[in-house]
Amino acid sequence: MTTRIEETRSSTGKTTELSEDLLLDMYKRMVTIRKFEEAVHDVYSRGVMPGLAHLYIGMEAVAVGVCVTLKGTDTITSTHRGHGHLLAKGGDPQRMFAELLGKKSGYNHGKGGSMHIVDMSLGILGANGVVGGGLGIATGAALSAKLTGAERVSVAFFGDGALNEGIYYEVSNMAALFKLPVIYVMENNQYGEYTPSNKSTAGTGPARAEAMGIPAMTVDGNDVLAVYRAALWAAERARTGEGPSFIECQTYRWLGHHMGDQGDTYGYRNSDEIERWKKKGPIKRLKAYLLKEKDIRVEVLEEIDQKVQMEIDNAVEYAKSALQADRSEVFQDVYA
Amino acid sequence: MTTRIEETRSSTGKTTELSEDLLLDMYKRMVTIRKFEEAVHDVYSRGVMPGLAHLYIGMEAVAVGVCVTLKGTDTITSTHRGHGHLLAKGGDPQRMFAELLGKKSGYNHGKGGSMHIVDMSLGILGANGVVGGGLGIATGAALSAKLTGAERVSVAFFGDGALNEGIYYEVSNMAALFKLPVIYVMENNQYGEYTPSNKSTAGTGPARAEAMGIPAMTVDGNDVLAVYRAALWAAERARTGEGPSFIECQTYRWLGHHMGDQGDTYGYRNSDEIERWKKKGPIKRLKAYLLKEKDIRVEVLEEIDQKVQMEIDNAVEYAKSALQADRSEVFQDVYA
Amino acid sequence: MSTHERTITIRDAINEALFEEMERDDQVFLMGEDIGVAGGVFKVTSGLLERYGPNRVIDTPIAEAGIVGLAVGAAMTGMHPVVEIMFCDFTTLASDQIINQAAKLRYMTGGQCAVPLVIRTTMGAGRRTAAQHSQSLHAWFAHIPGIKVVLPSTPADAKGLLKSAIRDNNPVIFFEDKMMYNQKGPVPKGEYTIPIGEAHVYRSGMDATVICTSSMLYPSLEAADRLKEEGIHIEIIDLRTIKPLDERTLIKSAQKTGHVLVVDEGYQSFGVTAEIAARITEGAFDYLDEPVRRLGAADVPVPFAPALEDMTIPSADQIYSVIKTMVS
Amino acid sequence: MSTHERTITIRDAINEALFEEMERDDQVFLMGEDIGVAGGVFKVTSGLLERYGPNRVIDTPIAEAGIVGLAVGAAMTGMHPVVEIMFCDFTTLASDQIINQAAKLRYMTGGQCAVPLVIRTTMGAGRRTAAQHSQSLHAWFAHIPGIKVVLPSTPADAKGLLKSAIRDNNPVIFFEDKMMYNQKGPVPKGEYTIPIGEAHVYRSGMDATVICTSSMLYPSLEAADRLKEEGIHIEIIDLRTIKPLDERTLIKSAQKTGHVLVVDEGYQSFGVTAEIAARITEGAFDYLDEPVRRLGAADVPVPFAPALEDMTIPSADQIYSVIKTMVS
Ligand SMILES: Cc1ncc(C[n+]2csc(CCOP(=O)(O)OP(=O)(O)O)c2C)c(N)n1
Ligand SMILES: Cc1ncc(C[n+]2csc(CCOP(=O)(O)OP(=O)(O)O)c2C)c(N)n1
Ligand SMILES: [Mg+2]
Ligand SMILES: [Mg+2]
Repeated sequence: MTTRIEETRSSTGKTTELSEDLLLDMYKRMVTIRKFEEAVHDVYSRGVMPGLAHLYIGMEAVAVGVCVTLKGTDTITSTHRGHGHLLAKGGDPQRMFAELLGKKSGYNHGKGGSMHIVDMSLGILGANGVVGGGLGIATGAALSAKLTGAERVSVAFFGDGALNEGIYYEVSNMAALFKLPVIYVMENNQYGEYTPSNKSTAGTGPARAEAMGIPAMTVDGNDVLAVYRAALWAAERARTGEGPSFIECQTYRWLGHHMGDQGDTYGYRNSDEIERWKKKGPIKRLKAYLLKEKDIRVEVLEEIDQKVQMEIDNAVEYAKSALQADRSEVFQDVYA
Repeated sequence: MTTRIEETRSSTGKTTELSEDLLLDMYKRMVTIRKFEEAVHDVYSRGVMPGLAHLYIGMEAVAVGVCVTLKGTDTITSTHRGHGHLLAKGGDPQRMFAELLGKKSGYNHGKGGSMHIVDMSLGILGANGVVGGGLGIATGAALSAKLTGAERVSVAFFGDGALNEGIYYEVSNMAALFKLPVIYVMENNQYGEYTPSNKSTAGTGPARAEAMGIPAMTVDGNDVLAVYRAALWAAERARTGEGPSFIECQTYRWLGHHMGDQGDTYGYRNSDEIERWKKKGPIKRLKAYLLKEKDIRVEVLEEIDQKVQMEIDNAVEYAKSALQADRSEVFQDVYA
Repeated sequence: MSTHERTITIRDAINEALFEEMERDDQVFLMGEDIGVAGGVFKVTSGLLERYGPNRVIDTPIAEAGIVGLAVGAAMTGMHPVVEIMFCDFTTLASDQIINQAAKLRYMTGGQCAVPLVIRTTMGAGRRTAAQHSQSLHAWFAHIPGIKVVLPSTPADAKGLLKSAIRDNNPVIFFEDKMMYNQKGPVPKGEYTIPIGEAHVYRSGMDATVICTSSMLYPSLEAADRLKEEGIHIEIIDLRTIKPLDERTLIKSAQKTGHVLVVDEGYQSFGVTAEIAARITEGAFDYLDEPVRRLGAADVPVPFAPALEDMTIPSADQIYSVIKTMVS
Repeated sequence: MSTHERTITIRDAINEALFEEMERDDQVFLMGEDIGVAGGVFKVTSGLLERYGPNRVIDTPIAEAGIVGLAVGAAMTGMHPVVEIMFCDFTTLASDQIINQAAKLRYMTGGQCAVPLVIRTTMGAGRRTAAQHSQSLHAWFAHIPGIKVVLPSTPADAKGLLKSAIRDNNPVIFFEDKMMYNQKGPVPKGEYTIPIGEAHVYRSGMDATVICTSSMLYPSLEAADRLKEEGIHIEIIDLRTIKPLDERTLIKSAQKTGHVLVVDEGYQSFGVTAEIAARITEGAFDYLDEPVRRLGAADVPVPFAPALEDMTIPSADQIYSVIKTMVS
């Protein structure tokens, strides 16, 4: 069942069925993530943003390829590297940025920050600071969909590092046993922090999933259309009661593990490797496809770029000038 | 790599290479376990034994088939259903039984009871009350063998139920990555407590192991020679630096999950099934083989039976008349 | 309380609460190891699978973190899971899920979600099952903001508190003493709940206060009976809930009697008795004739041998003697 | 202490201790996430992989339970593992291994084995990393018999205590405050250790006692400095170890000053401050002019926004004000 990466890598050529609207929507979401993260980079570098920030740059195709297949009622769980998933699922850049700056009008009233943003109304069950922390929640959301008969799909995004936490195994076993409508999307960006995936993982994610009877696929995670098709396949399985699926997306993070280690003094990868992956960048790739294969005019894309840039600039401005988190709320919402 | 159970089931026919001594040793160890457990059953039923007792009757071939391949310095970790493993590795029935009765001369001075017996001098790193609790310890013992260059094999016995605890996955991944000399022996006795293995496990143990690059095998766990050969293969791999192996042994527990539920009021299995498995009992089977294929006289076996019975009777007597755990020790050995 | 009472066991009282709450609310479902077909290893969940089917009474693999993980996700998305973790010793396998996810999600998200989840688990020694099956780890969870900790001692309280826990919109961990399942007591017939967070003045007295949790009520009563014969009248307060803690009731009693003993079956050091002693001391310092005394389990892993195990659990004898030295 | 002292950071002091102990004893090895090639996310283990190679400085997968599990097995069979769990929030993933295996094995087996294992982990808020990366869960482990709990506050103590921990034959959990790694202080040049279980009277005074743990030493000192200017002399005791607890030193000081404040960064309720208050009250009741006061972290998940987070951690201001109300 595992599709080797080679097979899907060239798949962009065969996707005549996708509407221009959808393709442009994907493009826009990817650019939104990119520009949001660039803004985070900028603001963080000026020392204005507290805490940690793990950027998603280079991995945009994964979140977008998956989320465009989802409905508003479908749910996702994200990771410490969550901005991309949240934006792809429709998260509001203003409220997100406000949260990153610890503001009262942030999604979480400033109590969560980058690693904990939630938007229940959009089915965003949260970024998570615990590696693997979203896996239980996503599988549980799938359980509740099954129990209530809701035709809802639940997606768990998680990293190649998270694959080695026991929780994945415990919950995916139950997902398989109970045929839960969940999609495990493994973002293999080649490293968990500073450790290469092949030093932390014996075997592969897809093989592990298949060993539990969960159909699995590896796709080129920088090819948004390949991700999209895999997600469609998995979502269809989920919606028709066939149970969980597993998608490994091969991708790469361009920047450091988090904003605090941009210099890459950790000696775990070299600039050649980074450059090679940048050449295969997901946005560049979709853009080329749209221009060459779909005959979309470059102005259309530029207009999107500009609109998105404005939206993000506004979000940053909004966030910067928003009120600080409200001290009177500090003891609120510990209990419901 | 997975050997289907059918292939190994008839394997007893081909084992002309085993010495009579070894075969009789296996027989004796299996009978020792059987009679020990019968004694536990008896004593427990009279209300003399405190706490829980999980009996190994019906599964003797697993512990013995594996342990006869091990040296004194090799280590094992056991489970809540540990008496069989301990005896197979050379545990002293007297000190074991004394421990079961909470006596001062018990292995653990009465502080551990059935689920915690240890004999460090025999490489018995302990029964364990936590399902899956021995997996980390066994893998860690293998790590220390590797780090010190000791040519030591570490065996983890665990149940089909334990397979679903995340810890198995975490430690076996490391065993595969670090090529540790550990053997995972999964005792598939068809149930974890009252839940059939196929209701708790998606896929199979061997498939899960292989997904991590750990060679795996399923054998008829009631055929001590099949278990023995599998263990030899795995121990050889361990000793030559090839890393971990996985052996699933298909077997059955004849009695209740523990002594407290002998009536089987839990409605999870029927007496037909139990009878079918009893017919395939491991001791009966080895005995038939020894008599028919190896031309061993029945008197030889009967003599073993009697000797063992005496030894166990002595152990029970010894334990019964031994001094109670010493109250003055209650606060000792919390810290070294 | 209703005037119609029956005498039933704690096991049955909990079972009734589960039946009633599952009947009342479709969102309530059960998950755990062997709770369905087998009816639970302590037989607390019997009959529920037959009545509500396998979608609402879910037998799971042995995977404590996974079980609680699924329950958190289900709770966030509208369900009300009631999970059983067979022994509280094994909540340690799920403690990340309990304290980093369930307890914190509401706060971390600025109140955007709730995690209405009940974890039923067992506590207590005395079963001769040694160190890994005999702990009382309620102090751990009481330390964590965002979770409520309930530990009833009577059938009536067990039923009423469990019903409240299931209706609560927060994660609640509900400790059942494994030696108490056969404990009988009067239970009202009709529908009733008992609010979480109210201690129960089980018996009033002027000479000293004994504050106890869970099964420690029974040795406390025994000691009190003996003391009564000697003319010493003990006030007994059964905490029932340790988070939130009904500080007011405790302080009031301490102010009245001036002598307080706290009895709990968790390890004494850094356990529940310390917090209670500290709160009472803070609230009633000038009324206390002596420091608040504490009796927890001995600071040793619970030993197997009966004679040893009994030495580690607070007993009626010990309670009796401590009170004697206090009031004399 | 040696007369030859240098001024180095806590980070470097710990790094030195690791170097020296690995040099001294072949059985000592390190395991953890990104401790090798990367030198640790807090850069505490830098240089060790280069020096001792990948067999003794082991980069592991992200699998906290597995890491500690392997360490327990290695410790039982003759090695002395020093494990790093990046944030103590994630010790919850390994807590079964820590408390049900490591802490209990010696006792359960009647003394047949030892588990000489050190778990280094980080505690403390202030880094603006919100509720799942900012906890101080030392109270959990202090509650469990069979494990020792160490939490140094100065470079010299960090080095000397870590060396002792590595030489100890028991499981020791060693908490490093993540905001303190750059804290500098004098450290003796030669070989030395500091015994586990001895509190340190950091500064003596007659008017009141402040008992603090880990980084809480620094706001305590700051408050004491301000109070000194007003003629109020505070005794400051840095616990350094909470299990075993150096009760005698605490009680002695309480008897002397009659006013005690305990400051700790764990959640206040059911935390470390309660046990210390209870022990002191038990040991010095008649000398106390008022109840032992406590300042722990607020009973809320640690919030992200700096202004909010700062409200939840005990501060020099708070310490100052509490002492003022106490001594006036
Ligand atoms: C349980 C747990 N252990 C360790 C960490 C520290 N940590 C944060 S991110 C990370 C690496 C995660 O790697 P991966 O899953 O591949 O995600 P990526 O960062 O590559 O997106 C680690 C170890 C954590 N947050 N949670
Ligand atoms: C972590 C944990 N969860 C639950 C239990 C309760 N329990 C004891 S034995 C058992 C079943 C184990 O099944 P399996 O691993 O198949 O071993 P078997 O009893 O069949 O030999 C369970 C659930 C436990 N001891 N530890
Ligand atoms: Mg990664
Ligand atoms: Mg089994």
